[in-house]
Amino acid sequence: MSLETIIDLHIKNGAPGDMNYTGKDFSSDQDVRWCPGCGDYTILKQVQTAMPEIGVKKEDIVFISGIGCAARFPYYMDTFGMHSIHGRAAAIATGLKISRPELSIWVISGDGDSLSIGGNHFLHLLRRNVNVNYLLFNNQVYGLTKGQYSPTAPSGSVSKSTPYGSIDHAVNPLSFALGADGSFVARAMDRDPKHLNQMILRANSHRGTSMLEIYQNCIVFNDGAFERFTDKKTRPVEAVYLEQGEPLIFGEKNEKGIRLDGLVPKVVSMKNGEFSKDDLWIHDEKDKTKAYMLSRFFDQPEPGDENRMPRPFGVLFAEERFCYDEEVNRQIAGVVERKGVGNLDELLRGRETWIVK
Amino acid sequence: MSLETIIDLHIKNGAPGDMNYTGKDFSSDQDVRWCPGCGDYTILKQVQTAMPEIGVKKEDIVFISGIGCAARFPYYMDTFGMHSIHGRAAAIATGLKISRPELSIWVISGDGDSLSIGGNHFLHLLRRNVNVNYLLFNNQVYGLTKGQYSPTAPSGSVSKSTPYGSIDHAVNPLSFALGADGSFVARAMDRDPKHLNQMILRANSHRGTSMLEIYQNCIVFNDGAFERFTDKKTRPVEAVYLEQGEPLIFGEKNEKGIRLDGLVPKVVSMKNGEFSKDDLWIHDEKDKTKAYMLSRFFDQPEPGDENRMPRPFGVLFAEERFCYDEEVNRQIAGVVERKGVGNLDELLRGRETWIVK
Amino acid sequence: MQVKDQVRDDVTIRFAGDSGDGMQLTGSLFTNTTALQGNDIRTLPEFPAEIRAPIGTVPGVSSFQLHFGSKEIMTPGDECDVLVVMNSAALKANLSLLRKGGIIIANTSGFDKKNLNLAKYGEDNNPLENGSLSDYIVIEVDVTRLTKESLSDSGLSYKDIERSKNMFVLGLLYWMYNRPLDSTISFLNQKFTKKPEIAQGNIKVLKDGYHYGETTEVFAETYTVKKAQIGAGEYRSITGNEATVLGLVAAARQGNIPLFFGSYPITPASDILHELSALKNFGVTTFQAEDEIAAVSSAIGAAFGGSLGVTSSSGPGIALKAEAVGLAVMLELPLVILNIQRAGPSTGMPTKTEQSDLLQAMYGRNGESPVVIIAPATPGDCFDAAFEASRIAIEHMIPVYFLSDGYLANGSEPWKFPQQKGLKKVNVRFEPARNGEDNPFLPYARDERLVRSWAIPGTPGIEHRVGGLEKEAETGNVSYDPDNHQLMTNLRKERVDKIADSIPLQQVDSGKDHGDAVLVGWGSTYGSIRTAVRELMVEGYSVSHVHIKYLNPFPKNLGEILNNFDQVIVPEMNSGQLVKLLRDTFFVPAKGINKVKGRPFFVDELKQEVKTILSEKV
Amino acid sequence: MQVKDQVRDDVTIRFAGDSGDGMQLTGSLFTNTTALQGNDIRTLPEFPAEIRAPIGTVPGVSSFQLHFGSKEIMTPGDECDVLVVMNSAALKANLSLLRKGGIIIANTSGFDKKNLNLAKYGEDNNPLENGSLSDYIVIEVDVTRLTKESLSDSGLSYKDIERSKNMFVLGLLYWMYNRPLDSTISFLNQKFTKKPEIAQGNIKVLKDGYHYGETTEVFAETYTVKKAQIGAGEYRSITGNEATVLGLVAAARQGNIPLFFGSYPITPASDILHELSALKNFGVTTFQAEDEIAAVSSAIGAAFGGSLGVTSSSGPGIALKAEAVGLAVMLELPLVILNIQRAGPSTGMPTKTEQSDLLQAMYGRNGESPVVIIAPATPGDCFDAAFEASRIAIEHMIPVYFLSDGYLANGSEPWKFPQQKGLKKVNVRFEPARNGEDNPFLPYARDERLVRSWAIPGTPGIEHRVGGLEKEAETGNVSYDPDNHQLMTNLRKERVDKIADSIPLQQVDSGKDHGDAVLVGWGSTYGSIRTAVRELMVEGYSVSHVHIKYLNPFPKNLGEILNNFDQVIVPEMNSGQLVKLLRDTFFVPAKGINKVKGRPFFVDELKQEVKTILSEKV
Ligand SMILES: Cc1ncc(C[n+]2csc(CCOP(=O)(O)OP(=O)(O)O)c2C)c(N)n1
Ligand SMILES: Cc1ncc(C[n+]2csc(CCOP(=O)(O)OP(=O)(O)O)c2C)c(N)n1
Ligand code: SF4
Ligand code: SF4
Ligand SMILES: [Mg+2]
Ligand SMILES: [Mg+2]
Repeated sequence: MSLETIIDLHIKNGAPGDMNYTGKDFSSDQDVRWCPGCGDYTILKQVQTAMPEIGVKKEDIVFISGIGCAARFPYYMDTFGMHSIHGRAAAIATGLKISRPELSIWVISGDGDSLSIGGNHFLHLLRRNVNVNYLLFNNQVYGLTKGQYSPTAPSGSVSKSTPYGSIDHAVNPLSFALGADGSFVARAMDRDPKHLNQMILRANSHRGTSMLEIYQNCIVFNDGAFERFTDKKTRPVEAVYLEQGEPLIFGEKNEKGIRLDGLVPKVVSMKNGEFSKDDLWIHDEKDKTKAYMLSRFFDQPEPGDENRMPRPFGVLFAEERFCYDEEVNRQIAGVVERKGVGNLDELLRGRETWIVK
Repeated sequence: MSLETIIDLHIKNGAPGDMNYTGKDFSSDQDVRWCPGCGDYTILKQVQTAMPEIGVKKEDIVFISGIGCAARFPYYMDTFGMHSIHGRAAAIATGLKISRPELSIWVISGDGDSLSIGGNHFLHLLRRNVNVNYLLFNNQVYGLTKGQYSPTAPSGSVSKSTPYGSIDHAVNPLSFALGADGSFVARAMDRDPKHLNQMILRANSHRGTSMLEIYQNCIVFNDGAFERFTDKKTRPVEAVYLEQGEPLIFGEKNEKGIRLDGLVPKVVSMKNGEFSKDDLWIHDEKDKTKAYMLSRFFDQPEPGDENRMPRPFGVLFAEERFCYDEEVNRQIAGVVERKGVGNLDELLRGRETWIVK
Repeated sequence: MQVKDQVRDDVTIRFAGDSGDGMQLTGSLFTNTTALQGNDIRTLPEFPAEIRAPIGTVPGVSSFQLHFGSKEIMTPGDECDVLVVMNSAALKANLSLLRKGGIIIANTSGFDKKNLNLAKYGEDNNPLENGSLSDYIVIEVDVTRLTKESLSDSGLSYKDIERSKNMFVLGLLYWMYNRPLDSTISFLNQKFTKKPEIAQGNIKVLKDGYHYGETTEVFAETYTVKKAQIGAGEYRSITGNEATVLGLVAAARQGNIPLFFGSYPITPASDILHELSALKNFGVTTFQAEDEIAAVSSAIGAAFGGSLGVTSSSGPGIALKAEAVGLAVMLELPLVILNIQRAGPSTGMPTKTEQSDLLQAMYGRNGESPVVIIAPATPGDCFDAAFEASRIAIEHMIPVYFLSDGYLANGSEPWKFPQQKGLKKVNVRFEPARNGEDNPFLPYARDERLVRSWAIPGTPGIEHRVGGLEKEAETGNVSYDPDNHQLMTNLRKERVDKIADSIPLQQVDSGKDHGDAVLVGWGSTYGSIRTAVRELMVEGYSVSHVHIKYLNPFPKNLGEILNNFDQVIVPEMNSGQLVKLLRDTFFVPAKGINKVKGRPFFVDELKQEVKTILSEKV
Repeated sequence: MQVKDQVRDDVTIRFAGDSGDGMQLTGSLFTNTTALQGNDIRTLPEFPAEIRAPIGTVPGVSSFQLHFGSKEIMTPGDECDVLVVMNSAALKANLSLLRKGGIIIANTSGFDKKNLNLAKYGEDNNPLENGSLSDYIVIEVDVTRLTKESLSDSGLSYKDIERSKNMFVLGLLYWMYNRPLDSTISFLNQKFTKKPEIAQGNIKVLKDGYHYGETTEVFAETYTVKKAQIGAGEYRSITGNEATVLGLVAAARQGNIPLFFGSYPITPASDILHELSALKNFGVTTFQAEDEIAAVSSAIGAAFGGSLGVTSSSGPGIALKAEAVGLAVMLELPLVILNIQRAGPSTGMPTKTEQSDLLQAMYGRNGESPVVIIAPATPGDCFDAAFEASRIAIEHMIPVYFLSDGYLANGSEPWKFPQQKGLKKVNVRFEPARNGEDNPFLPYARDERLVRSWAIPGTPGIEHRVGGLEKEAETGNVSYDPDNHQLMTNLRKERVDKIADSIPLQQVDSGKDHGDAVLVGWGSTYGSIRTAVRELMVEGYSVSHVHIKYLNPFPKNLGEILNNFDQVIVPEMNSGQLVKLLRDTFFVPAKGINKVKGRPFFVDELKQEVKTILSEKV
């Protein structure tokens, strides 16, 4: 008793693709058309590099994007792809994933696409926990439309549409994702390709919506927005890498740490022997309260101040939870199990009929 | 040097309204058409009761709603009002507030209106901190369309559109609001009118977006959804009222409290003398981490279990922060100050001209 | 007194009462019994806009009209012959719909002071007493009291007793129209299997209502409506929304593909979501999305994956889908957009009917983005139209608008349901896998019908990318080439036009294929126009009726047909939309008859308007 | 060699190079100098779709075409006379736009192996060498090397030197066309006040380019284009988007109300947001919303509060606003929707032009929801059209669509700018405060133009509620009454129609008021149609040109005018939209000439098509 359709038959009939992929196998025949030097290139590279490792056949992978510079991504992947409309990739991916749960689906979206026009679908994707990977290319600007400030741009941003500086309070994408009950919330950056690669693989292996924010430099309209994290000189004091079960350590010589004083995170120094590793905040990606606190490590106080909080990179939060797509299909299977595959003629007859002679 | 328009002149010319209002003055001539017994009635009553206390002239008050049962609210208020379209009240209110910052604006919205179709505007209203009061009538169902489950409905909800039970993971409105950087996040219920009234007044006095979730009983399609909080018998164990600077105490005889064990909130009893008030979590509405933890006090463990977390009512979070509408107008005033009121003829001429004879 | 039995060709009854009075159920039960008796029948439920307006008020009135007969019945009737009113508000709201000389059956307890006040008659102004109803036959029955008496020994609660008073009315009407009680009795037994005492109570009241007619002397006449001459076969009763659901499910089945339904609730489309959500064992997945944009987008996503993507809405919700439908036009994927039209603009009058979204379906997107448009004519025809919409969407890889409306959605008719074996096959042609073929896969290569292939993820060797940017012919790559854009624009139009090759030619529904005037309709006006035309023909007018189901593309012979008439008259429940398309396409000086009142045409008003137009001409 | 100077009536030059080559600036500077010389001029910039496609590739080519003359110039020219190409990709992308016999000025360093490969010519296939350009006059100049030499002693960085090579070309062209350098020099000095060494470098290169022309022998001719006969007065150069901004600001000023602009960026509309955001001291508030729905909604909110609400977008963004525009129709508030059309459907070709959203503006909402539609004809006319759109929105309390397009938006023309004192007043009539008057305030009471009053919050005694549900006439209360719905539907239509009383009558733009054929256009096709018609008239054809600015309602006399011609021909950059409205409204068998290539009509192709139609007739 099943509901086998010609999709199933069709798919089964295809000879399976060769699985000895290299990154190059995922590069399509289309010329890549981002601005030279754009951070999108490294991200593309890392995604292509990660693909052979996820163990999925090429034909079972789909990249879906909205509109924006980032959203051109699918064209460059030699997989199935859809470059859809602005802000709606999450909704399209939801429909595809529910109806084809076996596919590996990757949503590619910019900060405007995800958090401006697409905020609603993004919220609902996250809370439903549809099992897709969501890569949010955050460059704090609208690239494709040539440089207006975006919802993640810090207030005061001078842009084409804010000649006197923006007065919007920026969206914090990770706080938002946690508030929306996202089950996997992580951050990476274009300029640390190794870490980015790890994060892509972690996102892939997480069951549920894996939301990975990637700081991406827009060299043309917002160059240097993340320089303090990507520049090897400032990175040690400005960034902290999260490792499950490990203390929060950073600094040029790993001499700094973060400690919880009650509910207040504080930067401490391990130089003068007052504090050691054992006193520090141990990262626990299952702790939602901690994750929420981490998501708010944002540019305070000013650079240079020794209490300045570093920006966390890595997996802030990960929890196992039902996935919407799995549950939908489980529910359907359950009904089929109980009631059998529906009989169309019975359905057409309905409950009550009469005969006219 | 100013930009006085005929709006200013027009408004100044009007004789000010009489300010000795009673609640009745806010009742319009329209018949109230909710189902008999609907929780919306009490909320209407409390809003009307609160109005005379806010010290604003009737003609300066505007109620804006989307679509839904709740959204009929403006018709019943003898103020200015707009019953707009589904999910867009926040955006409409933003436009009105920016352009008329002196008005007292109230957005009335249902759980579907706010968190389903309207999620994006709600997010952006909250993060921009537009100075409006947002009353979210949460009945965990789509009332007006006759009983489909809503995004706040607990999973498993059997409704017209989910005959086999819903499988959506519910949106947590207050976590969402905090994730969206809302500056005022509070909860009340229809069946505790006194507290509701206080909350309405608190919301009004907060500068910025005041988001007040109100549990509202839909007697027809979701009767009893909040009964454990509203029923005088179960309320003492199921609800905890938050008071700034006060410990989190609840229970039939106020014998229970909540204590922070590291980052983990625990229910403790003060009966056997092990814990006293001094050991408890002291409510601090300025602490965002605590607020976030409070927002997640949700039905765990099962009722009856003595560690069951009560649902918090009151102001979970309140912070002072720039309001978008004020800043917009401050920025405009600044430019006018610096540049003077623009000269249209100069603007029309532009920078470079030539004369043809 | 001897009760006379009269034979009637057709009768229209309207049940009206408070929302809580069970008028919809009463109407449905009468409908079922009547259909089982072999009459032809059409119904029109009317709901209040409020969920439950305060009891006893005019806004809270709910009503159900049914029209049955021994002749062909195509409308729920213009004015009614019998008006049942459970309270004074019901009378106030509905009196204008009763013909002069008609019968009012009034529940007198609904005319007490309280009710009179609530209905805004005023407590001293009882219409049953003040002589204002002298044009009608008024039959007063104290239904409330009689029901209570009937159940005084039953042990049922006050509430349960109150709730069964509609059964008294139903029994009474059954007696009046010589209907048997058995089907209603078995319905009640089934509905209340778990509460047999309630079943028994209801049945008792039903019978007492029947006997009340028999024994009291308030009625002078009973009526017999003989069996109608309807085609032999097995029938069921069906509403438009139900039939729509069946049409979709059947088409997906006939193509052996899954049906993915993404929707967001809205009146009067929600029932489609409700019904489909119960059909999980029919290859149906329903997704209640966060809004209409997500609803249509999810359907597009599913269509990309090989499902029939369907979305439904009404009014403002349809407007919101426009952008995504444009994407589907570019992607060339099977998508059905069900628009259960309601009265507009904006929020309009959600519970009322209208057919004012035709031009929106045709033109309501940015750029040149042609789609297919199909409209059902009757509740049962929703099955065929939904089936056809799905078939065309799948076989032609194209978005199809299905334009039903509130009147069809909730109205019902006897339906000679089809059997699966009689249904068309729906041909799905998935692009096959490739194993290292040399020639590259061309996602936008087309067959002779200009249809591209359905190349779904999971198929090795045909990985490709689609999107909303203009695509290069054949390769589907992004292209800004001017000539390519012209070519693709033309192709998108031509592939719609080509569908005309495979749809049925237009038939003349009633009347000759030439004459003084043809009434051209579409959608739910079918019954009214058909009846009007047939009556006009009997009166000697040279008129015909053409009803268009395929609105884009039009059937190939439509222009030819129209040219055979001196006048083209287009009745529509809008301010003139099809009429514009006809004028533009066929250069005919078509004239509109337009009604925008949230209500279907009355046959009489239609006939009057046609006569006026015909006389103007002379 | 003696250089001859030739007099030319008009010349079309196209500058093309990599996005980084500064072609837009070069074009603009040439334009300014030329305008200052008294020529009539039109320009057409073309941007690559990518922000910065890889250097040297065809997708990365940016170009700027300008057409100037001593006669009336109404288009940027069909084919160009001179094509400047900074690299081989620029040649590849633009060669088809050069007339046979035209001049190619090629920067030879852009034709090295690397560039030839990038342009996909292949490194051994240099078009400058392989004889493929034998139909043209090719002038090779090693601009890159010459610039470097020119600045070898300047101390400027490599990058700065590279960046000034466009000045060499500009200088060369100035010499060719006998233009003075002074305005460009003063521009450079101003632009680089803070970096005088760069200003000096650029000026040197400019002059060296000029002298290169003078001293080398590569050029056989120079050209003189005399002053044009354009109306006396003071002019500035203006693009369509700039003029739109000015029109809005001026209208709000003339009404003395604030302008609230809610928008979400999209090509090619974004510049309007950019420009307006800098005008904070003109009573302008700009709000970059989270999406198009919020953008239009915020504008509606502001309009409720007494501001002129304006929103702008293009393509898919306009589709998204449909639902909210329907609300504004119901609310009867002043709202202007700027649609800077681009090539569709869906995302389409965002950087290309089209006029395919007319029917969407007319019909793209649920229900019967008529709006006003106005379209500018030229960049400068965007001022008048935006002013009129705003004036009508305010004075008639109604949403108005303003349909510009990418071609108008970015194209420029000399504009005889108006003075404030010559502008119309815009009459704002706010409902006055009430002090306990007996008669209740009726928010939907109307004046003789069927306009309701603007009743803004803050006004004592007129508190009231509005909304998207059908409203009762006068009171504005929610109403489901059938007759009221008909009445309101009619009123909403009539109040649009009544606007025809106050707009100018339609003029015949060129030609007689009767004849064989009239070309009826709207929007940005103005220049091409006007030029074509004038040329056809000279050739002896009996044709005229009518250009419609007010598309809904049409001017009252339009039908009359059309009836005076045997043929009505409607050229449009779409598949036929205005033509449908004309056929439907006036029953004329209008014919379309349609081009959907993302590019304006060429005068010659238009003339050809008209001739074909006229000959068919005979
Ligand atoms: C409905 C719609 N609105 C607006 C646009 C214009 N638009 C395209 S991309 C974009 C924003 C891009 O920003 P982001 O998502 O951050 O991507 P980025 O270009 O920075 O990678 C906008 C506003 C559009 N294509 N469609
Ligand atoms: C664009 C649009 N989509 C859908 C609807 C139908 N609709 C009206 S109200 C509503 C949901 C109401 O739920 P909620 O906001 O929770 O309000 P409640 O009725 O429960 O107070 C829906 C789906 C609509 N009017 N407009
Ligand atoms: S504009 Fe910015 S984000 Fe877009 S491609 Fe260029 S550098 Fe990258
Ligand atoms: S349906 Fe529910 S929410 Fe709506 S009015 Fe009735 S009780 Fe209230
Ligand atoms: Mg971005
Ligand atoms: Mg609700």
